[in-house]
Amino acid sequence: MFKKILIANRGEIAVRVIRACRELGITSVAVYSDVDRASLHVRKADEAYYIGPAAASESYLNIAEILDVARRSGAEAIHPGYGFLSENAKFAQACVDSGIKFIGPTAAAMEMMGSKTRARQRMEQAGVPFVPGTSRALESFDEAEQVAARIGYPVMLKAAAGGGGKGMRLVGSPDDLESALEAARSEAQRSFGDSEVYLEKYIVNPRHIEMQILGDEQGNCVWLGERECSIQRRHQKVLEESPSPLVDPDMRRRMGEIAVRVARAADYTNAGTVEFLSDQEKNFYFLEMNTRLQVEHPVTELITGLDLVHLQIRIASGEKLPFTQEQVQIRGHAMECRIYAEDPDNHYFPSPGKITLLLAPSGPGIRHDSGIYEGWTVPIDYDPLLAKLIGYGTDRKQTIGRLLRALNEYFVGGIKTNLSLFRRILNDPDFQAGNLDTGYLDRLLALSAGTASAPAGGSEIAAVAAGLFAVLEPIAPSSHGTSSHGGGDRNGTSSWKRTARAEGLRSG
Amino acid sequence: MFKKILIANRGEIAVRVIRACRELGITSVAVYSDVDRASLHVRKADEAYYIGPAAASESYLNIAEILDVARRSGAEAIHPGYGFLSENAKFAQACVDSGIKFIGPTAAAMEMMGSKTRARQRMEQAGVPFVPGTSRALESFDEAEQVAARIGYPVMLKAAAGGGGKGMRLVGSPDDLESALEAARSEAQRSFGDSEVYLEKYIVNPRHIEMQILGDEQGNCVWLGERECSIQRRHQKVLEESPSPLVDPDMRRRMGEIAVRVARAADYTNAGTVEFLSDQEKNFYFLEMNTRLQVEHPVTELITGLDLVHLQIRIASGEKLPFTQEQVQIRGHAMECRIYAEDPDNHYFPSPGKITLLLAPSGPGIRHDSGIYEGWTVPIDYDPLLAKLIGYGTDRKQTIGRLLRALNEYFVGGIKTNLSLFRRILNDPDFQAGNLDTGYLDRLLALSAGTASAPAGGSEIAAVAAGLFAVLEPIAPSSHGTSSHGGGDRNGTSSWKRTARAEGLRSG
Amino acid sequence: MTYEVTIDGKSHRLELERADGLWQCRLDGRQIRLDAVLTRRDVLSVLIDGKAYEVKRERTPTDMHLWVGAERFAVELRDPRSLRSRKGSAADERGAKKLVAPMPGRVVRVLAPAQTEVEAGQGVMVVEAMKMQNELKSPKKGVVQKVLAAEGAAVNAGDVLAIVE
Amino acid sequence: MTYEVTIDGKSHRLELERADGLWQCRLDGRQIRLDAVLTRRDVLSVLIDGKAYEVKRERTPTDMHLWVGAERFAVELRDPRSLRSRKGSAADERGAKKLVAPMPGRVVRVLAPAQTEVEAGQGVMVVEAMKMQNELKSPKKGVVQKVLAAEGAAVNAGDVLAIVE
Repeated sequence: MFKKILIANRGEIAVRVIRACRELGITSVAVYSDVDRASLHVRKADEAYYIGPAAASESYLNIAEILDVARRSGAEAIHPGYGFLSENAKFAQACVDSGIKFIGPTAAAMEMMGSKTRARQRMEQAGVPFVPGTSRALESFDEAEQVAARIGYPVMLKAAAGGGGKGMRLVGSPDDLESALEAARSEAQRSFGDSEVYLEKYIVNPRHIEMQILGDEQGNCVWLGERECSIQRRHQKVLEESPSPLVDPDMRRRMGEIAVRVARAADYTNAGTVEFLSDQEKNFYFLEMNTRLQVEHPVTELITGLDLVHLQIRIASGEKLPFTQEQVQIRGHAMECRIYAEDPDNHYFPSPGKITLLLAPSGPGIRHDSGIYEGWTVPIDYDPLLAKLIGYGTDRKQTIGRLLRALNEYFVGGIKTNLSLFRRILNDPDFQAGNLDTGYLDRLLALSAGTASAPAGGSEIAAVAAGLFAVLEPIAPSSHGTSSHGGGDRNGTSSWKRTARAEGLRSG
Repeated sequence: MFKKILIANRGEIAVRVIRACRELGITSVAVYSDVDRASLHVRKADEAYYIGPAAASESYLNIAEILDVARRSGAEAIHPGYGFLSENAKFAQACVDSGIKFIGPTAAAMEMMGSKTRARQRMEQAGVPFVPGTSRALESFDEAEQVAARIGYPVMLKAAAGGGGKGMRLVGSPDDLESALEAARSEAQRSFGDSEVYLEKYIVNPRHIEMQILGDEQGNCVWLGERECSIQRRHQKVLEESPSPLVDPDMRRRMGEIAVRVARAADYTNAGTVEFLSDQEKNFYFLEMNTRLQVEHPVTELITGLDLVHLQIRIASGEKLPFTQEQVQIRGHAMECRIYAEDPDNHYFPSPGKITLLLAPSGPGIRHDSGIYEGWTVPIDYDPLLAKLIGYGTDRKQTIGRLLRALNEYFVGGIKTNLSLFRRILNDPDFQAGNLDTGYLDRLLALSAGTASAPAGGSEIAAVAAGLFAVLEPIAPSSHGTSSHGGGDRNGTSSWKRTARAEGLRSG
Repeated sequence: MTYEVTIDGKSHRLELERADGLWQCRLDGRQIRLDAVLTRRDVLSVLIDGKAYEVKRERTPTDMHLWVGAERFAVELRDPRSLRSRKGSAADERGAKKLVAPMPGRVVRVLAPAQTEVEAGQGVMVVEAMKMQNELKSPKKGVVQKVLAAEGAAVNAGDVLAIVE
Repeated sequence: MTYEVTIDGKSHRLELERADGLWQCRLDGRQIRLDAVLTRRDVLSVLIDGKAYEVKRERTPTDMHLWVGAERFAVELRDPRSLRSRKGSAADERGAKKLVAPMPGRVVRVLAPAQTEVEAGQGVMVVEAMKMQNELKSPKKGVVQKVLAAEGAAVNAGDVLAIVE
């Protein structure tokens, strides 16, 4: 077993890995940028080293500096967390070249899964199911007609050179195919200078379901149950759960076996996740493999009783998987809420700043993996994920009840968070019934928020409490808004655009 | 299902039950005494009513006042928690008479189990094992010799009228029996005016192991696994775990079946615990039944994935047990540390007062059931249990690692707590090996504490930090000890005596 | 004590008086008797007729909110005896308007330099935080009088970034 | 800045100086370079040569402790430039001695009323908290000069309950 591990990350996941190290008796080494000196992961680590300015490219993505700290501190292994360098094959290889163990798959496995075409070839050979259709351009209308008849309508036409919806046409019946094909081709020609078009089965109300796998370096590989991640906003996961309300034991076993087949085909080691698109009839198709620990790994930990980070470290240190597939016991239901610093009342704009008050939930069935504390200032430079609230219960209903209870206890003051979004989702009858697909959250948000949860007389109590606070705990007039509170002027804020997702923190 | 429940308790267990109510969509009603207005259970409840002065006899034990609040608030049921009125059959009956459901067993079942002699008669009829010996006084030396030969040495002679060790003699071999019997008889005569003496098998290094049961009002009853509670100080439990390191699946099944037999013999409903004394060879004997929820119920919740308070409420509302014995899945390992306001450096004297700083642990495998918050003043009037830190892991070793990690994060400033005691126990090789008995903790505490855990240079860092604090966060000189800090003068504190344990909070 | 309290823009008159360890209130003339204790900084426990409310006070650089359970209220409070008057800020609202940073970030572009004429809703500058860009728009039709934050500057919530008149 | 720091009864001389955003210390003449930030009230994060320490400050009515990890140190700090002198308390120690409540509680019995002669270690009064009774013993042989808390009185940690001279 390793004696010392460097954690090449920040925020809640760095704290998560530091905790695992301490539980295993391993010395943890944190790294931090200019704006993270006071961050929780630095407080909690055994050692901590400065690695550069706020910009991630100069600190958390700075391979040379991180490897230098590993050497100076005597760390034998590096845990990359998620995001940042976690799926960077060059970094994995640089670790090997420096004689430091990278806690994750090999660079070769990462590269293979990172290349869509190579991954598809290899996976098709291994018999992994893809969304039915032509992977090459259609030769003729006849071919289109035959393929569409074989895979069944509705089908989707897509420009081979395309992207962004250009050259795409949804076709509901054979009658519409010919005109749609022509329209798609001419749009593709106009948009990309290339009229080639291919055809795929269109999945109605698809669900995003993924399977956790774990492989050791002796060739053993197991699956640990699925996670339903259909609750997404702008293609970013917001809430995940396991088991999926859709998946039955047979589907779980089939999906697990295919995930293990994917991992074996890539000579995959350590923790990984195989993502599938599923239709409502339980047909599922391979999307991609995430070659790292996922943000949402705790839901799998809660339903299996395993610690994935412990197991990652054990596997990287050369240990065999300590259990077989048959010994994995899935029990109960788990759900994760990703708590972001963003303003639900204002288009979910980011909301960094100082946390003036923090009431954290706890008690039965509640796990809180957090990277924040009261008095800390959330920096403007990184992903807005603050913490994860994870609930466990005997069944899905109890888990929802516990999360709603915990959300009621949870309070973050000074910055905006998306806590209220989870109250809304968890109280929604469709969500409670498990009627999920990747369009669910956009539909929910398109409805007006309603005022169902507002207690009667809340504003009266606020008025009285304002006076009571003034008497019982007066504050300096400069620090609260006795003057016009138009600072957060709604007119002033609009049209935020996500600029870059290099770290991919929110994707999973 | 009930719409409104009154919680006739305070502290962490009141918060625990309030949380369960909220999870089930039930309105919770708290009650509080003069010194508990700012307590956490009042903050967390939906409603709260004053019931009297600080003295428990005038508030938390005040049956008339509590029933009056139940009527005024419209509560349909009362959860008694543990301690206070939880094992008071008169209270259970008074609830029934007032048309309010008591969440627990019937008054009749409580009375039966509360009477040692009636319970023993009934349980012996039902074939429940007791420590071998004579339950009546010995007629003669011949009888003593025969019984001792039958049950095997060592044996213990006990005064029938006795208590407090008077008239007790441990007999290791037949040669010593006659003189010991005479000595015990004459001591019993002198002490109690009654020379009658009986004889029991002496259990060497006994373990305290108990079995959780749950019965509904339709006659279904299940067992939910044991808890080892051998870590005790002054007969009070300090740390509990499940599974017991001693118990194997066969012993668990046998113990579970006997516990269910005990419950059935008493027509027992709702949650209850059957306590056993076990020797190191896995023979176990009935001690008594606790007719309430135990302090240590969370360890059973973690290994079974069930919520005992939800189930208590469901059963009391007339629902059937939602699972059978065969469906109970025991998985992993759980352990609870009882965090008390007491000073480990000073004979574990109570330490009420203001909590100036509170850092609560969280993260993987950690549950924190707490009744405290930063800024709250722990009153002098009640039991010193502040919170429970409960760890779950794949196996016992991982659970110990997680608890040690959590203890490292846990900090309570302003009052003394026994947190350091748990660091010591969990790091102890004998504890780690599972070599437990009810004398374990006294033996550990008799050893000097040692300085193994002190990091090198700690005092230097403290010296530097003292200066840094003075620069970075100066405090008024009046509020810290710049003058002689002899206030907590060690000479001044000694010979504490526990006066009363009417509420019995620490016993279970 | 008497206060003028504005809750989500609506004004109320509040009188508070201690009575036997409790509080006697008049809110817009209506009597409310309640029990309140400050449990920890910024967290008030209020009991009214047995109902329990946990009220949290949230202070940001630009405003104050109170949370009653999960519901949030924008709050302004003034003591009528105080000498401060509202006229100053009211005048401000009519004339020059300030463009205020709604959250900490970094100015990545100034779209309307000083002296530029702008329409209401026209972008004045772009501030970035956490990988998202926020275009701050002019609150009124007019002329940008001053730009107070240069490209590349770090800004805090509540900072005035520009003035439009 | 220069301080005299006493850690668990042992005295040290500490010089602190800011240097390039870090701290340059001399502890009993030995140089230590370190990085320290106050993360939240009473919690300091200290880095020395890459090693990280979380130091917690604990204040009770009677004393101050610092915790380095799980280890606790009794701390006294004085600024030598301060006018306050130790002589007063040193004299106190020699003459009259105070009997101080080690924790909050309630006086249940006074065993040695004023003017009683007491031996060192003899019980003076009994204070109860959380169902346990604590007999407070005289710190010295002498005469009880004053009893400052009557039977039934609630006392706070640090309250002087009696004086023995």
